[in-house]
Amino acid sequence: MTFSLSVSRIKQRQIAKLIADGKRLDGRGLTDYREIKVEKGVIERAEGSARVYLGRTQVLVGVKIGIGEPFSDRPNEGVLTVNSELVPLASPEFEAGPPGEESIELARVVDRGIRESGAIDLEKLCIIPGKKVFIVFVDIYVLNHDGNLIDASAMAALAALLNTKLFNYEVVDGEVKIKPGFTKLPIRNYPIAITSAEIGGKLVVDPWLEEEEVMNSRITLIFEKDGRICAIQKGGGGTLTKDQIIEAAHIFQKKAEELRKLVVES
Amino acid sequence: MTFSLSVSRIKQRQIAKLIADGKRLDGRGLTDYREIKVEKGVIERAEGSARVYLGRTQVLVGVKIGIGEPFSDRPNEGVLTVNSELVPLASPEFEAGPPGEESIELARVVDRGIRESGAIDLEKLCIIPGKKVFIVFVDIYVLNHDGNLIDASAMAALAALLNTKLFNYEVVDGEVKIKPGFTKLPIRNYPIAITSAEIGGKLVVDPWLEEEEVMNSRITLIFEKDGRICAIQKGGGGTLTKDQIIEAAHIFQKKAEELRKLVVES
Amino acid sequence: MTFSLSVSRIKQRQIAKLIADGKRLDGRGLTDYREIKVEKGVIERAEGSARVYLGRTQVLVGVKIGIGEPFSDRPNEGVLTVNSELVPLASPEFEAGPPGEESIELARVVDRGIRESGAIDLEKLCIIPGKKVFIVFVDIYVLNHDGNLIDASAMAALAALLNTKLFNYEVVDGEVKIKPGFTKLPIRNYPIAITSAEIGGKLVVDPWLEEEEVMNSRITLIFEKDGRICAIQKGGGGTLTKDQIIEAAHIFQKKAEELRKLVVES
Amino acid sequence: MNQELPERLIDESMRRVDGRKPDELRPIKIEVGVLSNADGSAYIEQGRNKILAAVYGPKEVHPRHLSLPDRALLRCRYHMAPFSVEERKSPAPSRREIELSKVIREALEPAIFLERYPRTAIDIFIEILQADGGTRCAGITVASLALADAGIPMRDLVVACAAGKVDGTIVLDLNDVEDKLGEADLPVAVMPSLNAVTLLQMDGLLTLEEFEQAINLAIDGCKRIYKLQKEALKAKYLAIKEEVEE
Amino acid sequence: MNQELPERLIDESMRRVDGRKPDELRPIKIEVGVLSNADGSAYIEQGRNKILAAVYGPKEVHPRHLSLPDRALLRCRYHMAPFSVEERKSPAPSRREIELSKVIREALEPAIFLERYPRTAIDIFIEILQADGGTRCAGITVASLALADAGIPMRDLVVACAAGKVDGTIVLDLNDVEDKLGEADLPVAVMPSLNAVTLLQMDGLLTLEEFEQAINLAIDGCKRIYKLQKEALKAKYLAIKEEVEE
Amino acid sequence: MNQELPERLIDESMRRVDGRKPDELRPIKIEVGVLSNADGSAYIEQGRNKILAAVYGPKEVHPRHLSLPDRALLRCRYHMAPFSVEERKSPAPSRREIELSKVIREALEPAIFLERYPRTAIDIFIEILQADGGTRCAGITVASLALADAGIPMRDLVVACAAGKVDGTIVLDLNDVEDKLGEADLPVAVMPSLNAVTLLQMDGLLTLEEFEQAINLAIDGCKRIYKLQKEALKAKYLAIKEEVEE
Repeated sequence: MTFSLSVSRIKQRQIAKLIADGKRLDGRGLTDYREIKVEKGVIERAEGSARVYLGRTQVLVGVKIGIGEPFSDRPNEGVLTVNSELVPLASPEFEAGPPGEESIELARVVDRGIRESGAIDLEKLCIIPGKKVFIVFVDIYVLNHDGNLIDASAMAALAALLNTKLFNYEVVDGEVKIKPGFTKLPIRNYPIAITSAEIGGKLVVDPWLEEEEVMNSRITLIFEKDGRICAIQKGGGGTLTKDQIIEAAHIFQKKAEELRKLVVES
Repeated sequence: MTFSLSVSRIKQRQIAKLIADGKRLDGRGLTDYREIKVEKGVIERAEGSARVYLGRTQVLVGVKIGIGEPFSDRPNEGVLTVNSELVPLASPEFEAGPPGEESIELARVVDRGIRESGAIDLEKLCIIPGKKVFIVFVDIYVLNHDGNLIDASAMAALAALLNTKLFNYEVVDGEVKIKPGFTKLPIRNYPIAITSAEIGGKLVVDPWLEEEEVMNSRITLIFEKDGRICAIQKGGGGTLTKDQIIEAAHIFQKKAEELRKLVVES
Repeated sequence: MTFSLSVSRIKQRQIAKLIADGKRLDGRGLTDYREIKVEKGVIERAEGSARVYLGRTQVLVGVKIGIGEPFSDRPNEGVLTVNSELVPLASPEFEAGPPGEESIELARVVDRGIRESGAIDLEKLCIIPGKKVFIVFVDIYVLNHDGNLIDASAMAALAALLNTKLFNYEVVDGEVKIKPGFTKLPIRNYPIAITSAEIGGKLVVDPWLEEEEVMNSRITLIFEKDGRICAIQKGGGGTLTKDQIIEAAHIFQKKAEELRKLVVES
Repeated sequence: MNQELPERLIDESMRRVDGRKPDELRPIKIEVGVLSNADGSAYIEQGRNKILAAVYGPKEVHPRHLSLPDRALLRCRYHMAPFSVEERKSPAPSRREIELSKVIREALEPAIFLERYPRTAIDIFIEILQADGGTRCAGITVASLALADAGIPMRDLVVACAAGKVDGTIVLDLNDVEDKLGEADLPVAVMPSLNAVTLLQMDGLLTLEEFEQAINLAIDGCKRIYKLQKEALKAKYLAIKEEVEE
Repeated sequence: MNQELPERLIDESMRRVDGRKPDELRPIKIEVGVLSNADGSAYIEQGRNKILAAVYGPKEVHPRHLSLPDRALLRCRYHMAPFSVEERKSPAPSRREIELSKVIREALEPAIFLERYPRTAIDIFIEILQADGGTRCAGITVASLALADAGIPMRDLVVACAAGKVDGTIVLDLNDVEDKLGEADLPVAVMPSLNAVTLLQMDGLLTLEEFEQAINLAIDGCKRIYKLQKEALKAKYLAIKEEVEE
Repeated sequence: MNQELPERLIDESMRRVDGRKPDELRPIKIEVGVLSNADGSAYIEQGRNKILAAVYGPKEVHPRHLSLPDRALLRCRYHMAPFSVEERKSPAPSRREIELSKVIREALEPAIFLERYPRTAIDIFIEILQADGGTRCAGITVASLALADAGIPMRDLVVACAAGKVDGTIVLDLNDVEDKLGEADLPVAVMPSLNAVTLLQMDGLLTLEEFEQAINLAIDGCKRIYKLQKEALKAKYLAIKEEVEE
């Protein structure tokens, strides 16, 4: 333990020193993403699905469609539910059991990006106002954790939603009957999350696990298709300056544009 | 640890010795209460609320009104639900998490006092028999624990109920519609709990924390407005004699009368 | 601890040695059951009940009948629910709390025997198709654990079901009304579980606790009334050969016939 | 599913719904030493109540940090079988079961010489197999015998019985219907030879005079059950003696 | 049960639903040292928010294996009373409460010299007694005072305030209705004297220009509340001084 | 949401719903070493089943008191993704998942030289990403490869396959529809080179003759899959060899 601690301190200094020079341990520039691969439709039994590889980070998102009751204050809208499971298969740090704060934060940040950008036209998911609506279950399943779960999960969620089909149905005597065939889930926006780690006063985009282990804090901005910010989340017990944040916002906005193309066209 | 144990033993002997002489560490007589302050209506968003200070003990009770189904064996009655939370802010002994036996006992004793005295006219809370009734949620929130939580909570619960308003409503096609304005929750009795600690063979009324730490057992009697007992709870792993209990009952009955006046008129 | 471990190893060798010679520590032959006693109707307030003694193992099963909704894929059938509680009163090994894997396995194996043999005519438990059906709660309550809980529980469950009464009812305006009197729960098959432990290459029927502690693995076959297998469960981290299993199946089939008579006629 | 409820709980000749007089106990059957695994055990039937109690200990404490330096840790679990009541009860402990576990533990604690077994635990398990009113009292009565059967040294047996008020009359040992429809229920536990009350609870409405009458009647009931406890213990030891001498 | 919701959130004279100007804070009342058991405590009212914070520590860590060799373990629990919101909230922590507990802890952590108390724990409890929008920010503001009251050495007080967008206008310190019906909410926490942002979140839609405007407004709000924090601390110490000198 | 169910499961030319002959396996695709964090991992597709397995260990045991003095503690978690089945599955482990975790652990245990790693733990995680009948068998097959990939010494690979009865015919490797509508399902796991059965379960109705026929067919299926397991392992080592030699 002592040994691994000091190794980590040496690596920490090494990582910070490199970053101070504008370099990274894996050879990337400070604003470079790792290689991104997006595969849609990998789980045929789910109504929608996608797997995203962000370097060695691997996230699978499955979308299931159910029918249930709307929230009482939104009787004409379908329901979006985002969950995440950090299954212990994905990392020696993850444990079985009810979701911890990290898992809940991940799901809620991805949820906010989808919800606040209006990505799903929830009003089109109303079946019988106040009684029956479609429920969209977005389940984030992390398969291998090598850092930056938020961006990978947000991409996988968007890709899975773009790939989601909705049952045809008719309402007979107040009961919903499923009919053959499908339509597409009505998607009207494409939120993309961009995350940086703050290390030694510099922001590095798309941190991998070793960078996350030494970062002071983390900042995520989610951009909708017109370049507006739709969600922000700072994480970690460090600080940022207002100027850092505002500068980052401009850089991230462009980055999001690139990633969005990749996800939508995959 | 050893140190604090022996301190506690010395204090224990000191407390018991004083009590044997009819005195208490904080200067009170054996049947004296600490200073009591009752504030009603402290949480405006709740339908009812009150804060009670019993010396340094501080309990907040909030009452929320909901609409739900009656119990199947009481189709014409509203539902009373009493919960208590011993939030860790209130004492180094309290822990976050589902309620422990102490918290459950507290809630159930306060519940019994309200229920058995018929304090709330539950039949007036029926909206549609067998289908819809008002649910009265009484939530006991302990903010600072300096002993005798039962009496403080029972007083705060009664004060909050006296301060509770009920929505106006009408039933249209079997659906409940809320209308503007409020009525008062129908209260018809005023249960008051009186608790003593048994220390060295004597009963001391309204024990504070240091007395509770050294007591052998605890006895609570709840009296309704006409002086009848409506609930009793002995606590702690010690014993009492029948004569002690019967004598206490007469003393407590008078004490309850004093406290009732204070709570109702506050 | 060390002491008890070595005792257990000595006993283990002794048990295995005896079994190699076709003998057992308690004097039984390898395919003998301990003394079996079946008492039906021991809990009058339950709709059905039975207590089974298998040597010193003691299992009580209570059956309660409720009314609820059918599963959506079986709208015309009643619902069978089997639960088991290994209450800490029954063994120093059992702990209070939600059921562990051993308890869940026990309940699910007993459940499969009843379900797969079609023991209960579930279609006769439908009240209003798709809306209301009878729910049969079979609760296995282990009172003393001296080995072979599966066979004892399966017998007690069958005996309790044979002893179960169903309310008379009528449907008035879509509501179920209970009428006076009872009918019998429609039972049409009699599943019997036979379990052996594999110790030192030999199978011994009806293992008691000390045998279970030293066994390599365990095999249970459940037979329905016509001698067909309706469920199998191998347990424990050891192995069996195919020939052992097939030979056992023939021996167990006859054994099941004997036990069935005992349970049905008790 | 629904019991039929009677209109009157006491008839003109002062007989209760089950035919008893106001100060009459229900029939009681007690057996000591009924389970082979537990260190001590006992079984009671009181009216239609059927209750089993077992004691394990003194034994090691897990987890360790719960152990007490100067006495044994006493734990108690009062638990109802799902089939013990009219509507099936979920196996998860209810708030009522948690409260009763606490007050029963506190009712038994004063009887046990816990200081003789520091750093150990004594576990008491009470299983209500069938419930018919007064289960906490019968549970205390039977658990106290399981403690004795386990050889745990005690100051006295603890014995419990309720009194209450039904149709205006103070009665002893309420059954389920009397408990539900009556005006008050007052469960009491005592150590009879020490004149010490170890449990006292009350629900309902009683004047001070009625309360005094009820507590006296309850304690009188306790003393009668105390005799049955001692007989049951004797019967167990006679049986053992016979076994040994055979 | 249902609040009546206004049609417009800002009227023609640029007044908000509660009469405030866009850059105006709600009335704030702060008191330090309000609970006798906690090592430090504070209370805040901001609009209709009523929030209590308490700090226990530095203290021993239970369970032991959670303790850190080189610094104190900081724990934080943001919790809402069941009666604090329109519909009664279940006491079990919601996903929202778990997330807020995390971000609040991370917002306070940079201010505390945790490395001075290795192998100990510092617990922060924030109880929302009444909620009216902006509880996480007011919770940070008041928890920071409870830390100071507990004598925990800090680099600076942490203070938080939200800005947001309502009816197209960037406004300060959103209340419940503005939060629910508005276009964006941007909570920010800072250590003013260190020019350091410790919490930043956002929901809604903002262009980069609006974002810059909002973050500036939020930080300006923080600085105004920072003065009130310091006054409240001073008031506490004056009170103590008077007590001592009496 | 509702699958359309076929009327007949085997047609007049003895073809099954997916066109297979009675003794034909579904198409199988296996890959070893697919995750970078786990000590060993493997992936299998069998019909529409998609299953990932990972192994961590031998490693320290937490909590400590669970460790065994004479061998490694083997733990196994069989878990279904919420989206793996027709109706979304709640993430909390179901009773079925808990039972399957137990029998799968017991099926793998006899293969591992656990006594070589006292006081350590070996964790096996099986994630069902898509389920199509026979997941426990495919899970055992793939977990056994993940163990090999982690370098855990084993007596033999464990391989599993079900046989069953469908429309009166004994068939191999049932898919979801056959499992639901068929007359019996008999999952079997073996260590082929040791002639040892490590898992055996059955649901349904089989005469002794049918049972014997089915177990023989299942073991025959196991042996065919065993070859695919070994090929997949070889492919992995060839890939590594190539990598090293590059």
